[in-house]
Amino acid sequence: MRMSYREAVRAALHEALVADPRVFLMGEDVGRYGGSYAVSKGFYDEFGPERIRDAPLSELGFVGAGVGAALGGLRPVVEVMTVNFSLLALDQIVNMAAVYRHMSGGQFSVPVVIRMATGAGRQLGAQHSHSLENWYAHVPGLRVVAPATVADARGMLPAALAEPDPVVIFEHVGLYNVEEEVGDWACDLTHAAVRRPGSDVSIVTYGGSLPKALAAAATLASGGIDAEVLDLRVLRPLDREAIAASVRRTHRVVVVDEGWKTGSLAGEVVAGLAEECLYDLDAAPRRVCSAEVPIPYAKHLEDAALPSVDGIVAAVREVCGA
Amino acid sequence: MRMSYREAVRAALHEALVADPRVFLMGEDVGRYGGSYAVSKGFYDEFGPERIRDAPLSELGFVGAGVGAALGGLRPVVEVMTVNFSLLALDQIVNMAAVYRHMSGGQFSVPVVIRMATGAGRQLGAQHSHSLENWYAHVPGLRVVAPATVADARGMLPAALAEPDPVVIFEHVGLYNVEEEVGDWACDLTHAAVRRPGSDVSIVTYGGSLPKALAAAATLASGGIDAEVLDLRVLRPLDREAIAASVRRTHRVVVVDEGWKTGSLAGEVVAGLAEECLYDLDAAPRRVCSAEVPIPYAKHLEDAALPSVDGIVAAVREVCGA
Amino acid sequence: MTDPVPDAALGVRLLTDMLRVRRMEEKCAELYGATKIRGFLHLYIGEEACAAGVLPTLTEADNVVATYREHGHALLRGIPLRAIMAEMFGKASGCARGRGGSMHLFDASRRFYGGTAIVGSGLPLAVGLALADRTLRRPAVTACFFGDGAMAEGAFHESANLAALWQLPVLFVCENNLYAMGTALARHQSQTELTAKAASYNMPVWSADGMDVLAVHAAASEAVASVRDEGGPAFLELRTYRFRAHSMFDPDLYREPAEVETWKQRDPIPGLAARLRAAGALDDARLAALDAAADAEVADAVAFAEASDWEPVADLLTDVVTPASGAGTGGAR
Amino acid sequence: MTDPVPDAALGVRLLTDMLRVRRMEEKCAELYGATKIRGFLHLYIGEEACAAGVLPTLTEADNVVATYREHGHALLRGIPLRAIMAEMFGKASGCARGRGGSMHLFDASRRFYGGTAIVGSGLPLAVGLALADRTLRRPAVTACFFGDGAMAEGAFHESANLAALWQLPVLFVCENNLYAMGTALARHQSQTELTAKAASYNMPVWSADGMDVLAVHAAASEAVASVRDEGGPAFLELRTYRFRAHSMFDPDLYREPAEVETWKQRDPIPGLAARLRAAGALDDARLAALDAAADAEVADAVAFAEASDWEPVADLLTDVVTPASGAGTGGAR
Ligand SMILES: Cc1ncc(C[n+]2csc(CCOP(=O)(O)OP(=O)(O)O)c2C)c(N)n1
Ligand SMILES: Cc1ncc(C[n+]2csc(CCOP(=O)(O)OP(=O)(O)O)c2C)c(N)n1
Ligand SMILES: [Mg+2]
Ligand SMILES: [Mg+2]
Repeated sequence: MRMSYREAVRAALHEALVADPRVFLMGEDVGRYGGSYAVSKGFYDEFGPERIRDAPLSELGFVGAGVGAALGGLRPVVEVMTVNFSLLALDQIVNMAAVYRHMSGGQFSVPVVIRMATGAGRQLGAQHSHSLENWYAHVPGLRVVAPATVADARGMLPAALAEPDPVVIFEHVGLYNVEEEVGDWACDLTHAAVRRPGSDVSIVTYGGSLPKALAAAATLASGGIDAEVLDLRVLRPLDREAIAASVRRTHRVVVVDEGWKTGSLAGEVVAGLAEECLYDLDAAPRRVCSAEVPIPYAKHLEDAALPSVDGIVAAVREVCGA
Repeated sequence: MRMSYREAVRAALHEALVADPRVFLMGEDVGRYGGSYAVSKGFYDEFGPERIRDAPLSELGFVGAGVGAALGGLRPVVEVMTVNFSLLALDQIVNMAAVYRHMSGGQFSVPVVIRMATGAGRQLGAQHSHSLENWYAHVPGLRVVAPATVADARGMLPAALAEPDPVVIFEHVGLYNVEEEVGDWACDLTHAAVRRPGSDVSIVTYGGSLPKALAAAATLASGGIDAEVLDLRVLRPLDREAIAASVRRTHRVVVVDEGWKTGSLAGEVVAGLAEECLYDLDAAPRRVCSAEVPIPYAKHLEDAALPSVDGIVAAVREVCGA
Repeated sequence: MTDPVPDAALGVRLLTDMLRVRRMEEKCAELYGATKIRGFLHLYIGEEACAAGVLPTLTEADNVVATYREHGHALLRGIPLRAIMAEMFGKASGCARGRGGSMHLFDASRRFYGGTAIVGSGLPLAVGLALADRTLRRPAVTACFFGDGAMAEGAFHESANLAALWQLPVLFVCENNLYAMGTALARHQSQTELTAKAASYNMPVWSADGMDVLAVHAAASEAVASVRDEGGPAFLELRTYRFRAHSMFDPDLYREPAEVETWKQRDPIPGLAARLRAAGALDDARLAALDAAADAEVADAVAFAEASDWEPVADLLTDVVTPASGAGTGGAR
Repeated sequence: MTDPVPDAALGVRLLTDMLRVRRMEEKCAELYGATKIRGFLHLYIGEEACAAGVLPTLTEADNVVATYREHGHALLRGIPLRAIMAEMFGKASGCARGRGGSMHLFDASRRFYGGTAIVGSGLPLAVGLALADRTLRRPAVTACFFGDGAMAEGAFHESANLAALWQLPVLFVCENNLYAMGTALARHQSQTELTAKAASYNMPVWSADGMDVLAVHAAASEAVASVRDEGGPAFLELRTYRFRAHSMFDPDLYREPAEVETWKQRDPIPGLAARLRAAGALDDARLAALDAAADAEVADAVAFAEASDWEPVADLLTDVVTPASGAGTGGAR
């Protein structure tokens, strides 16, 4: 079935709301407005204000309420409109949701799902364009996932709701309109996925950068370089085996990540490879990340700041000595 | 002159307050209480409530007020009691202080200094033991420093106050009572420093892990391994040249970082080396980081979770094939 | 709407201000359709009396902090329309070099501190600006504009407490347009009398009809005087309404068309025009002239923006930090 | 302090509760000196009437959320002193397996949700617990304890608004001990009448003398009844005082010794004992017996904690996540 990423998230939410009365969606403008990315349009009328709960502008408060509601037996899906606003809610995510189980000696699980839009590319400027995935991936106690395909957008939410622990889902703003054929979308939240097998080089990426990586691989193929594209899918815990396995096949790696380079998840991937597969590497790894700058509004500057297909192609050519 | 780390921070603050009427200290309990780490004891009586400004429990509010005061022409030193509470203030640091200059087309500088205690080791448990340095080091627009010696505790604050841009200073809670001889403390906020020259392996570290790294180097020396200890000092922008230069000399590296391993600053250091010095490495790099767990209260568990001298020694032996 | 106009000259000036903002934004909407302006665009149409009534009560030494719905505030604070329009085009001649766009207009020389797009984030900043003025014994007021939605944020609470506790010269201006995006006031605030909320911090409060620029001006004058004279903060609620959707992405499904219509009847521009006519201070010719001038100003700005250059990509990284920073040595400041 | 005691049996019970908490904490202070307890230790001594008065008004189905100054709440909610003491020793038999320590006492079976050490962080959690009860149609109340200092945090504002807006069954209990660490109330709140602040969210408020456990009990009973009957939140201020320093690291230089002494005159324990004596409900023998029982309970707990084992280091990573998580496949829940 062909559907868009937006429809996939929507279908997943809808199914969960129908199937389980403990599931509810809470966030700013998820209800009457229909969701800032139109994901939950119509849900308010269908499920009512208790299941589709519009929250005031109070990120710390309603994310924390989601944590409490999970402790109280519900299955909250908390929508933080974008990762940029999640900075206001980090205390409840990191100091409460993530630590609660361990700190209490294992007495409680916190089955809260926190969804947020992430990424740049829509000319929204310095305060609305963050990719802070690595901040979240750094925190024990959280599971962090980034659906990059329509199938994963469909499958990851139910999988997250089946988790007993907090799951953070990053939906890249550039993906909502992507349409793909979706067959069996059932999935786990543990494994990375090879999206394009290849033998010359591994392009490791996730989220909104996957389409760019695939486009780069296509371009490279016509130039005689057969790139494997590995989609991390799960940013914490990382599927280090899959990353290593790919690089052990290809011996070369480029990591693409929309986060700023320094301190990025791409850095973690490269570091893990240096630790585990140093002697498998036939060339120094390369990272294609965002320039280290607050993302500017003007289109040409924003484009220059973000990872691009050309930039990926150039980096791959470099590691392949081509 | 022999002094403690606490006295050094205190002397630096005192000097700045005396020298520049625009400088003021603001934070929770910096005044009447004397500072939660006793850094500003007596300042309230000496400088009065306007220069030593006790703030309500409002991290977002008073850190943002520090940003505004800097824009308004003051030189605020904002004390966030510990990094753990800074999660409440991140929005003002990341979405305002860090981006303000670039986003405004270069019209404004934001000369705010934000000090915070960081780290574990005092049995304070899961909510009071974070090392989130890499979160901050990830953000363009911030300068991030971690004084690890008494001299740097003395010198980095005036250097930070001389900066036109936001500077975040991480003071490790385990260092306040360290005493050292301090000569010329004048310093820059750009360079890493070799704290112990060595030829067999580089131990790269920062902040509260420096004493552990030096202790490990001493142990290793008696076992015939001559370790160089490089103190990063400045976590953003990283002194990548110094890191590479050290590793080009020693050809082996262990990075010690109290942050959780995945997504750590140590990962960034290793990634940078893999990119720049792959062929200089004679062994796979190793990271000694905190276990991926909320830091527990019980002493034996906390000790097991944090980087230890023994752990560093073992990692170095491993990379040296000893 | 034929209350007498106490000060006809002021009335004409404020009408002119509102018209300039209105014409500018109508053009912005058009330019958005033409993809000349991109990103988020939040129109102020319907709410012009708020900025137009408050800003003339400030001096050049005062500070202004606004939100992402700040075109009107920027223009009436004195930023040339050329610089505003160029900014929205993303051009280097824009008031933030094209890096900010619609949500991030800045002008240091006019003490216009943005243009900030995280709801509530301007509030702590305003407290800090006022703290600097107080400390440096400058008799300035910091006016901080924000919406009804922002009052639910912790940032409002902490900032109101700090300003009242420390008696700082902040004028908190809540543009209560009854909605935070699609969420109506009563669905986001347990206490919908926002002045009651503000008063609980122990600061004086004012409330005015935000569709009547003269009423806004009068209340703002009192509130600003209070801040200037007493030194402490004041809170001013302006009851207003946006005629357009929240942003260009908003299908506006959450408001009854009849409600929007009712408020449009209270459009601050024709309302004041009628009163000025009744007072004999305005006639068709004068109004047409004002309109024409506003249109000309907009046309000029658009031409300027069109003709302006883009910032070179090579400059992408400039001003992430202040030039030549990082070299400072301690002890030798 | 010789007001009549309306219900002598209740009085004796509450006296017993307060004594148990007092004796426990006096021992904690001693054990801290002996380095058996480490980390932060925040004593409740002087404030016992707050927990002792409020907790008996709750049922087993209700939830309790507390702060880092929560030994008393934990004990009076029913967590065995053995488990509390072992937790402070860091032993595996502790109520959080020794991982939490003094600031993080938990007991799922007693619906005691911590023990949280970020000021204000329990408030949103309480809102969520109440939301779950409301949604699942469980008639429970969530009592959330916090300090005067916490009321300056944005978390308070957002939580109060959410609870009042959504009419959730939260009892907000502010233990106003007049200080946030070293900062006196008037130096951290622009409005020192905390009930006025709370009332601005449109919720009913109560205030009681936190040194009089019967007054606390009476006010809490009313407030809990209001939450249970009306469904919406209520706010209860308890005016109290801590006799000791903020934590074991605090030199306590910011309070006048005379002020501390004055409050000590109002110690809730001897105060109530005198009233019970006057009412003929207590005599020396009975009091001695209560004291001895409290001491015995403490001694037993200390012996238990001493004798308990440490959690094996090999278990360090268990329960970071729930066992067997991560395997779930979508579609097959
Ligand atoms: C912290 C934060 N949360 C959410 C948003 C998304 N958002 C932008 S404007 C807005 C509504 C704000 O309403 P209000 O404060 O009343 O201002 P108005 O737009 O009505 O002028 C929302 C939810 C944001 N920009 N920042
Ligand atoms: C968010 C946060 N900021 C600062 C601290 C440090 N701190 C711990 S307790 C405390 C004072 C809290 O005062 P109050 O809420 O009145 O509670 P009390 O300790 O008086 O019971 C402070 C500043 C903290 N734990 N969390
Ligand atoms: Mg609004
Ligand atoms: Mg207190």
